[in-house]
Amino acid sequence: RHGKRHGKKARLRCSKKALHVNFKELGWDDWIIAPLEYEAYHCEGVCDFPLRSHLEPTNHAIIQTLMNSMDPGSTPPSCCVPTKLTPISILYTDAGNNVVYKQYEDMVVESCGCR
Amino acid sequence: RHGKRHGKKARLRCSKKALHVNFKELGWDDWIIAPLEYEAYHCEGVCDFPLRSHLEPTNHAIIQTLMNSMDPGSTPPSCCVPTKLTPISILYTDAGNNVVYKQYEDMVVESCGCR
Amino acid sequence: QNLDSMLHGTGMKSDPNQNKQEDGVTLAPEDTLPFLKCYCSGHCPEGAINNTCETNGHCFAIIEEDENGESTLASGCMKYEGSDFQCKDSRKAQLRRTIECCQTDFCNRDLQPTLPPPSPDGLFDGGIR
Repeated sequence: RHGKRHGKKARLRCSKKALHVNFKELGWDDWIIAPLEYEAYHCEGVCDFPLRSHLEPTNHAIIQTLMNSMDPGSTPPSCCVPTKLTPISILYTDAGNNVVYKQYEDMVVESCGCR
Repeated sequence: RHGKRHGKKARLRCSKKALHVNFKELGWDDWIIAPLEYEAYHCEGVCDFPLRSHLEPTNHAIIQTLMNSMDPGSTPPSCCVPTKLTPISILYTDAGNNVVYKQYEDMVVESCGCR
Repeated sequence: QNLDSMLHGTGMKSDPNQNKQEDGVTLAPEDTLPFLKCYCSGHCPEGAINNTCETNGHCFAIIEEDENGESTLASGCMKYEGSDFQCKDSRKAQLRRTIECCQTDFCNRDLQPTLPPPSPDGLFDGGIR
């Protein structure tokens, strides 16, 4: 049967992980009204051969991964980074003390990949 | 005077570095006719605060970098990866022994950034 | 035989994998939507159901040996773009491994790649099929 042993690497491979952002802890509650926290997620894990299709590797990432597996010392592996991001909207007071509601692009990780 | 000490970090910051790919060394000269080698470059170096504009950081990368500087143990830094790539064309023999000239997208790093 | 006669049509052989849509537009394979179902183990995409993934490229199975000499069998989906390189792999990889690719639904479920023999100088001559 398949997959005699998936090996510990399965847990370490590039994937989306939690990253809870608290604007109050960042000390931004003096200008951000809402939300004061949100889930941003982040990408973490190894990008090893072969790069699966859901990691949307570029040709360069595939070549770099192959070069890394030939000589890890000379070439770093490709890196696990966000490949799709979505915005959130934030209510804040601007420098002129106006209340502004603005959409900030690329604030939440939708999916991760190897680049 | 500014920048009394540029500090060793300047050398380690996210930037484009050489990556010479030799298809013969990869063992691909049995199917690739030309070119047998090319310069692919790769991206390497730290993504630290503040992320400079030429590194084209997303809002998420900026937030992640701030979270990392608050607690490096809980959040990894953003990663130095290719942000612009260009293609190369390769002449090769396919499985049916036909000679094919095909453009492979995203093979050469044009610029690097933090994501 | 000069180069021109070897290269078909417009000086280059059109890619055999190209897909023609109903409206006659030919889609480059890297742009087609996932159509192939594969068995995945070891690292399935988030939300994968019944160890199944989908791709516009190939299914694969790979056996690889880690630094401690333990071998792992895994399988999954590989994107069309770059599959030339990943399915051919490199015989000079430091760790022993063999990858096999195929292109029909769940064709990788019963693939059983075998590790290449270790080469005398410790750098093995990897096998690709």
